[in-house]
Amino acid sequence: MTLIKANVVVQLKSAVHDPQGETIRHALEQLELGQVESVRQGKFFELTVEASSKEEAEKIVREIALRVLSNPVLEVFQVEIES
Amino acid sequence: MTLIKANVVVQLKSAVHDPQGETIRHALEQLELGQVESVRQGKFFELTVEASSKEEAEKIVREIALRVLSNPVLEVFQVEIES
Amino acid sequence: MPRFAVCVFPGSNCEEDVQYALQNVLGEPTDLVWHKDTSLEGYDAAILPGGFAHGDYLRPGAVARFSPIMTAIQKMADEGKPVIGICNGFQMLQEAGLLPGAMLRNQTLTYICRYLHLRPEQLDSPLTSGLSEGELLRIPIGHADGNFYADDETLETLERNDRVVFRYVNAQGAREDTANPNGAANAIAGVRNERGNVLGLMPHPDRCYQEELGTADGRKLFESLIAWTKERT
Amino acid sequence: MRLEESLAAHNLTREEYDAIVGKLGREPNENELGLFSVMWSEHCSYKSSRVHLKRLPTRGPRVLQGPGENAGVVDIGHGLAAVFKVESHNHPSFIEPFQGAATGVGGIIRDIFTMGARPVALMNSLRFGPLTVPKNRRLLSGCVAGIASYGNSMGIPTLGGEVVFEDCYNLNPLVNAFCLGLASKDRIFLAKAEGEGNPVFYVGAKTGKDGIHGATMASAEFDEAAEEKRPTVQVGDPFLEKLLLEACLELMATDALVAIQDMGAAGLTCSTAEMGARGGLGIEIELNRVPQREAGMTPYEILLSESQERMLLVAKAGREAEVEAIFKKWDLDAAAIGKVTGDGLLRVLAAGKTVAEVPNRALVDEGPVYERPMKRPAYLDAVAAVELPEPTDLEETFVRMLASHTIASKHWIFEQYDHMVQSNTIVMPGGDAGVIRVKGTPMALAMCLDGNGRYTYLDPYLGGATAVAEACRNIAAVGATPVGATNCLNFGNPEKPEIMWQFARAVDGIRDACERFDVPITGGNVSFYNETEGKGIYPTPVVGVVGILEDATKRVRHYFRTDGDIVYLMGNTDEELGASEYLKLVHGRNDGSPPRLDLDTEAALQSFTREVASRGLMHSAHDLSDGGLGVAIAESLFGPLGETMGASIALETPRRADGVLFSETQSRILTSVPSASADAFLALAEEHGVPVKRIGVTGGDTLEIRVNGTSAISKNVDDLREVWWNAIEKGLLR
Ligand SMILES: Nc1ncnc2c1ncn2[C@@H]1O[C@H](COP(=O)(O)OP(=O)(O)O)[C@@H](O)[C@H]1O
Ligand SMILES: [Mg+2]
Repeated sequence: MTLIKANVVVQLKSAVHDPQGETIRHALEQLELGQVESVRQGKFFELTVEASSKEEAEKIVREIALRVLSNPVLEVFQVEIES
Repeated sequence: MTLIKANVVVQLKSAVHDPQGETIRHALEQLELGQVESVRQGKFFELTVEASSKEEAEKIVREIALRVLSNPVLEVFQVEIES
Repeated sequence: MPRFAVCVFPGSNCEEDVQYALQNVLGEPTDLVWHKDTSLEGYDAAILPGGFAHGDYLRPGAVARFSPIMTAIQKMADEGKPVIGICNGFQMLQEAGLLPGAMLRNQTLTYICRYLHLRPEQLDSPLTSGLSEGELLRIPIGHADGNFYADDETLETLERNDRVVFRYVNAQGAREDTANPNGAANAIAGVRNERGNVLGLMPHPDRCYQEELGTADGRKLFESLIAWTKERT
Repeated sequence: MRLEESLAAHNLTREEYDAIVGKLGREPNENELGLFSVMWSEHCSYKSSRVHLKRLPTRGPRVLQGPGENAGVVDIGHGLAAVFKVESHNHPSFIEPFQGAATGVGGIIRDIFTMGARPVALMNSLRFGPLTVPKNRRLLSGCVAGIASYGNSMGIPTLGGEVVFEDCYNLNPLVNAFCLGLASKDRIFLAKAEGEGNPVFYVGAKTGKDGIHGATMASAEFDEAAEEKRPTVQVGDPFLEKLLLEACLELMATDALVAIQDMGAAGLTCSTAEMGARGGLGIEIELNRVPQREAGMTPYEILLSESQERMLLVAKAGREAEVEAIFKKWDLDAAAIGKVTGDGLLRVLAAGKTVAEVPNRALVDEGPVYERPMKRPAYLDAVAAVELPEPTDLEETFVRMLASHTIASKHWIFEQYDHMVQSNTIVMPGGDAGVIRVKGTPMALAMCLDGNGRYTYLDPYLGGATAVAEACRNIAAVGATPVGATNCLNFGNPEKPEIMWQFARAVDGIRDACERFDVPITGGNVSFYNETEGKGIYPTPVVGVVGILEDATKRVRHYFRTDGDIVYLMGNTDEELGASEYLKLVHGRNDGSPPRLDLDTEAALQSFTREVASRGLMHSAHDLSDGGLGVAIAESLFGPLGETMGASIALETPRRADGVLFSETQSRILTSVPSASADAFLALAEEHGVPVKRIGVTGGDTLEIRVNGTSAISKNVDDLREVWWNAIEKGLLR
């Protein structure tokens, strides 16, 4: 068993309006740091799991992302296992 | 000028306490979905900016990440420009 | 005599307000039940109260839905007994899949604690059976994530099947953007399940059950719940 | 490191170091130097303020616990006690507004439940530079969101506070947080170790490298090197604190607990040393047993960490299992880290080896005490009375006053705070004082926070006294009797004689007013060094007063409620525009003399108001403060649920119209009285020797104000409310 790091990005589905992203975009407009077309905010999780292989780690992390870290009504997620 | 997508991940500095991540880890422990050593929670932003090159886009996004999306007192960030 | 259960999760903070309204003000036996308990045997209705279960870390209600008590809640729902979620309790019922939709951050991005106007849309629900046609409620909200979201198809089903129980309206009882405090889709403040016995609402009847607290409109909702439960036990 | 460098890093002077050597009879090691550095810091030892604070009245028949413990305790009858205190979190909030303000709230809440009380109310006093500066907009939004996140999550209603905008707070915002709890009168817990051999437990969050040197940071002026002090920012965990609160209260309901103390500034060091010193005992702890968040922390770091949400407690020997079981129920660890000893020493072991050994008393009671030099500041000589031009358009000026951020509605702020949870709030924020009923009794508690930096800057004595008078007046306006006070004294660098003079004078003002109104000070906090790059704040004493209403149903609200009521002004009006909000806003200056204060006049007004309230003779009462009569009239038109009511007012003055409208003469309250009660009201006024003047009637949907028979203001009430209601939001959106 080794410790394996994984990153999970959880984002709102594209059809879902994102009040936080929208507010940030609006704020950026005022600041004139550059022309920003859109901002979408999501969540990022860095997990360290114990597993015997990258494959096993990915399986565990996917399950966690699906059941706990994201809400399927609103969100989609991506998993990346660090090498 | 073209539209360029960029991702920004903002995370707490490693020495900074992350109660949210800790609480999630604790909850996962109870669920027994796998052996999770640690969870750190961060933020994820997907930006679409108008720029003439990837380099310019990166410059704009870095500035935004530094000045708006993160708080340098507590957080660090990473920028990735999509190709 | 019916018995009411108010489930307490770590981080809940409105359980005593609900208990006080039901028991001290309206005289109905009401117990606090710890989230690690596995049974709600002997209870005729259950309420999931407001607060910040597990700090609302991750998402409101996301961790609470895994608590052992939620299995018992599911069972009560299946048996057709009233299960009411107030605020954080509503969010838990959504996370558990007992009620549709999910909550986004309020449009303002801030927590909002304020009295507003609420229009009951259905008078045959556990919380509204005692209200009269056309009656508006003055009731407070207190939440940061009450921006009801469901996809278009779900929204349509909810509307078509009379499952929207409460809506945010203005003082005249009309829908208006400025009367919608959090940006909720279709100004939805409360919904029920298909069977009608599981109901969630963001506003807090447990904060306005006596005139001196602002209004006593919340008391009407609890009285409805009591009558509804008595009729069915 | 050379000694000088080490001392500089520890903010200790050479003399202080020599005193330490004297007490130990040897040179301190690095850990011990760290212990002394935090315990002898200004923040923990009150070394500059102590000699002055001694002058405050702290005793009274109701006082169960005065200053010196985690919070003050006042007997409120019915077998209950109110436990309350106010504390500053200014520096951390400037560095990181959200977390700084949040952890400030977390800290004051711990101070309250440490004493065995369930927290039932919060308030906060905030000061920022003007919102025209973007940084200040971020500070305001961040601090408010932080306060909200912590208090809301804990399920404690935030009942009120104050927010003031002034240039002097530009680089030095003030964030003072107040908490009040209720306890059974005979179940108050103290931080006093007892019983040799009793186990010492550590409960709550794990220790990390957070905020090391936070206490010394709050004891030094800011400079550009503040950047380097940044890792001291901490992230609050209100969820953990909520668990800690419930677990501690559950433990307190047993009799297994001997003493308990939260770990605030200076963390483990301060809590152990204070518990030991108060009991005249020693405490021995083993650092290896302290739950740690990161590997490889040094003893120095563990001792000085200011990680939040931690408590230290002493239990009865033999009852360990009970303690552990209760914390386990709440998913918390309780670690036995040491024991009470008889030798009076704080002995710190790491893996069995002694790494520090210092008498508790030396750390806690024998710190330096300074009588710092004082000097009356020269700027006070320049105070001039000047001819002010009268505004050409009084109505426009009036509307501008309502839009001043200091005067405008604070709903954008207090609506972010849960102010209804616990379902006891019977006067919501927006009134003169917040009021909660006490379930199980007929009574209610009123509370408010007040302070005026401008007054204090121009006359520190008067500023201190006026803060107390205004706070007590706010309590009287809801019908309650003040029973206790707390204060947070926000000042500049005490090593400057002018600052020290301001401080001493303000304390004298507070003392005299408290004595006159019979309100003991049961605790508080001093925040010095509110200076950045040599620029300091106005001296800003903030006073919190708690009052009792024996009959909760008699509470009075501040807004007009019924058509056709008579509007009376209680108290005389002089033309006192010095230091006023009007002077600043309209004429851009802060000078002149603040309004006079006669303590006897004030006391008579307050007892008259209370009696009118208890007889149910008035429909509303609103105290006059910032912006004077004009603003008080306007605020009386706006109810908390959006209801409005007009009024028709006629004022007379031999002098200027702006004077009568905006003078900030003290000791005045505006009231509306049903005409059937008018005779009884006037008779009572006579009896109390309080001058009252009929100035108008309520009703309609406009505000009409005539001055000397000429119409000065004629405005639709909803339009006025719109201006007043939205000003802060507009300021933030700019
Ligand atoms: N920081 C704050 N938090 C909560 N409530 C606040 C805050 N600041 C102001 N308020 C509320 O807004 C109202 C107006 O404040 P203020 O003008 O300072 O009152 P007063 O002049 O009567 O002392 C009060 O009810 C006060 O409690
Ligand atoms: Mg005011």
